[in-house]
Amino acid sequence: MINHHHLILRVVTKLLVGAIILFAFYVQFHGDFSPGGGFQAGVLMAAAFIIYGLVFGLDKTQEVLPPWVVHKLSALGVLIYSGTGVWSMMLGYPFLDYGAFDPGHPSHGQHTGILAVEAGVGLTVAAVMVTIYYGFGARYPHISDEDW
Amino acid sequence: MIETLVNITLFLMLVATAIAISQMHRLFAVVMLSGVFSLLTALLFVALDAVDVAFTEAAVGAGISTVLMLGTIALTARTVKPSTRPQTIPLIVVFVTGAALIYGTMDMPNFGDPLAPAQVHVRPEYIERSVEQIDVPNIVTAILASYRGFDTMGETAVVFTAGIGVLALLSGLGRRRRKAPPRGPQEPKA
Amino acid sequence: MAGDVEIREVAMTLHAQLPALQIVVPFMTAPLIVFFGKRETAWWLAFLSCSVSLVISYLLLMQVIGGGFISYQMGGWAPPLGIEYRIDAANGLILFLISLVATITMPFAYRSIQAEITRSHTLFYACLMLCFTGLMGMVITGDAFNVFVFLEVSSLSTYVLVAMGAERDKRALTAAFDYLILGTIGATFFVIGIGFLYMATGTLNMADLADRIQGQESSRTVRAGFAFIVVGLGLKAAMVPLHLWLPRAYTYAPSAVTVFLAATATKASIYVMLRFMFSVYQPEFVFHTNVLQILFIPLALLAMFGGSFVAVFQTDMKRMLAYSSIGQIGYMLLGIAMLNQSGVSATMVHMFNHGITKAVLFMGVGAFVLRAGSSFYDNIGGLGRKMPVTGAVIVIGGLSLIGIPGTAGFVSKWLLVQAAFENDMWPIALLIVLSSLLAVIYVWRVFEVIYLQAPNEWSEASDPPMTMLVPMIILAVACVYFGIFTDLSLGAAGTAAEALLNGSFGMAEPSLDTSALPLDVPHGAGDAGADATGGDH
Amino acid sequence: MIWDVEFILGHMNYWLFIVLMMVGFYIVVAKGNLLKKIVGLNIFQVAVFMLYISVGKITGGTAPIFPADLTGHIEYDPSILYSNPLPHVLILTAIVVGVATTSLGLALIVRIREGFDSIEEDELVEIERAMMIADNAEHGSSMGGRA
Repeated sequence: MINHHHLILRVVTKLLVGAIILFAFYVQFHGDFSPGGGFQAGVLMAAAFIIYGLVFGLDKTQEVLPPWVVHKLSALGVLIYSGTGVWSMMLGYPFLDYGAFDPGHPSHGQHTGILAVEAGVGLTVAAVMVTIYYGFGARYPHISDEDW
Repeated sequence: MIETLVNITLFLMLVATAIAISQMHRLFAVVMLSGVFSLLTALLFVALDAVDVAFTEAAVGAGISTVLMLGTIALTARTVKPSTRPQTIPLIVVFVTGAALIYGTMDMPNFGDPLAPAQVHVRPEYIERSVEQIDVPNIVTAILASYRGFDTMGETAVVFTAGIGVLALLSGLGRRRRKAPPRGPQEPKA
Repeated sequence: MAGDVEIREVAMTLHAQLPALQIVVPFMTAPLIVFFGKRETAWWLAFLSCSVSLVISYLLLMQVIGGGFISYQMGGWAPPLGIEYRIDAANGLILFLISLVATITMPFAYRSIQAEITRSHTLFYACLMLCFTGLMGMVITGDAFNVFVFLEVSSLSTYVLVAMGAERDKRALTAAFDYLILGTIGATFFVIGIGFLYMATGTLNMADLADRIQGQESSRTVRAGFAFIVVGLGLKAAMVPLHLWLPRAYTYAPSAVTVFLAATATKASIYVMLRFMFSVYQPEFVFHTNVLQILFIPLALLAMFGGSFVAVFQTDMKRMLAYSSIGQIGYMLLGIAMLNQSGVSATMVHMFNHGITKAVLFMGVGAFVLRAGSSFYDNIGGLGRKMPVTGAVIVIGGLSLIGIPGTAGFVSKWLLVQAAFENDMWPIALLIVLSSLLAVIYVWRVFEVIYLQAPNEWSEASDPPMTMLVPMIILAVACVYFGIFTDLSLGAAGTAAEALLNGSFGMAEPSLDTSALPLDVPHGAGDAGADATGGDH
Repeated sequence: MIWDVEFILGHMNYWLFIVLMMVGFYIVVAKGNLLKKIVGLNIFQVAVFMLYISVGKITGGTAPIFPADLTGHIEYDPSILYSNPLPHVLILTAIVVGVATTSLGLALIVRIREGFDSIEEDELVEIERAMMIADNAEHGSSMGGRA
């Protein structure tokens, strides 16, 4: 029934989803300069998929982004974050010392490190939020739409 | 002065929302009000210079949490049943806790005091050093990702744990399979 | 020659990285398990990383057992700015206990979980690893807020692990939910306490806090902060009026989870509480606050007698052991309330010994559940005869729980009695002995059930498979070993108590103990202010 | 401690947040509906966050972001007063922990509803008491004890 109604909603959603994802990327990579960062970007990214799911249904969303991919991505994010630390350890520096990535110019190394860990945070948060939404969405709703 | 006024106005709205939440019987209204509560909180955070926190609170409290709570209502119940629980013990606990908190505030520095211990000890070092050490305009990002990057790693782990938890409780780890049949619930026939 | 030097340098670096590796290894295991998503791989990864953690924690304990501490600066930032890991004999011992129990629980969990949970085994191991990481993280860190973060990692995964028992009994869900509410309230109280301390001092590093709290003992903010931290951690540690979540969570969680939690979770919280009491707040503060003694001793006694008394009347062995745990936590609090070195060291020893003892007993219960389907007394009647090794292991654990000489439990109770005499509190020493009599009653009931009752005729129970049997035997041997050879536990606990009671080593004079520092912190870590340090690699 | 206007104005904020905290705490401990408990927990935590953030505020201060010129170059300007960024960082972490707890709690509520057909604590306690009595009847009789 969802697919036959709400024409305006569907058109607007299609337009919005792209914009939200774009904004999420902006927040992700502009976090150094303005409010925002991996966590906020992740939430926004997840919001894009959740809106898509709310309007077009869970199955359509899972075709775009299958659950097993999301699960692996959420693990990958944590691995990226801690992997950054391990990498710095392998270069002989303390854990998460980004100075290791550019010993001649520590602040450049810091930029690299921050970019990497923020990417990890963003990936994990987005994937986990989508996972949680899938988890709730896949359950059989107890109340039908009309009840609201 | 105008700031104080803004703070107090926002605060009164927050308290009104919170009390309304405690009294409502329709869960839909409760969830919506909790979204409103988060938005008001975000405004208050902006007034207190915490723009990053405000952004996060708005995205999380008013966004994700509200969606999840709505989903939960759809799967559970829409109204609260009136309770006959005795309220004396909870009230005593709350009053004792509140009294301890008020006691603790008595020796606190004034709000906004630039000479408070929290402003003179570690804060100046973060602000002065981060320019040359990290060279990132947003000091919050610098601390979050570098100085206290390990905390943030723990935070990522917390989020990951929540994801695993919801998976374990509600769906299970997805493999590359299944053309999603409508998964029936183990619904008890009510 | 050159190659020789190089190898030594690499080894040195790895050696210096041990404190970080202690957490990073288990930390990365959880996402790896989810990433690979295979049940067998998951178990192997989990077991491997627990073993590595055990080795690392042993190496660390050996470094600090003689005194002194190791400091590791996360991200290379010097402490008040960055997060510091600080390992001394006290948390070295707890780290060793947690990783020991985790490593031994893993083989046990393999079959036990197969029998009790049908699906999501991969997620189970990921959760267990996260819980393990969280507990280790909150014990090892020297930063007050970092404690909160790792406390939450362990708490959230614990809620999930408890809820996984819902396949056997749906009450696991409500138990997990109640624990979630109470645990979050506790964590929030802890955060309030940290916030108060931050207001009064402007720092989050524990050693720095200790330095800065000195001189403001009368500040009401600092005092209220103390109260909130103790109550918040007390909720997590199941101190008596705040213990309500524990019996149900332990009863309905899967057996392997109960083994792990009972042996480690409350101990980690009690250790953090000890650390805040004696290292962050100086002992003088605590000693002046006699309130602590007036409040803690009755609560501890209430726990000892109340917990044991309720345990006597249980019909479910798992639930009985859960109540007995509440009683045993009372002994640990009593040691703290003695406010002297022998009391604190008795607490440390009891944490270690009781951890091992309870792990043995809960493993025995797990074996019964595997064979009999439940742990109700009427279902496990006579099983001790049908499962001789399990029965013997439970007997050893039970004797250690009572505190019979020759077992680990005796050592810690003996120390506790000594501490009470040192304070001239002989009535309390008497009460400790009296409460042990209650333990005799509930342990005897178990012996009676598993040996003297006639086994069910239909029952074809036999000892569980080797993967479960070997961990039980190892721990049972440890129960006896630590009852006779007390060098490791007593030595570490003595140094630990000394370290705790001397307060922290402080921020101001870290060089004081440099000679005791067994390793150099790698370059780049020494001075957060020096931009150029990175270049000299 | 001086009970003057300055003290009261300077501490007003803290007291206001404490009131809010206690409203949230009251909802957690006194209300029987599980979802309401979670909402109350959120209010309690958010009020604690406000307390932290207000610690970081400096009168006349501004958000802790350095102004950057077009090339992205930044310079430390001592004349600008920045509020304390550390509480912001801590609370960012705490908010994330909060939402993780919330989602886990909600997932548990969904499962509890499926298992017990209720999300009211009173009813759940009743059901569990009945289960406990059944357990005792089944297993306790032989031992003469109670669970």
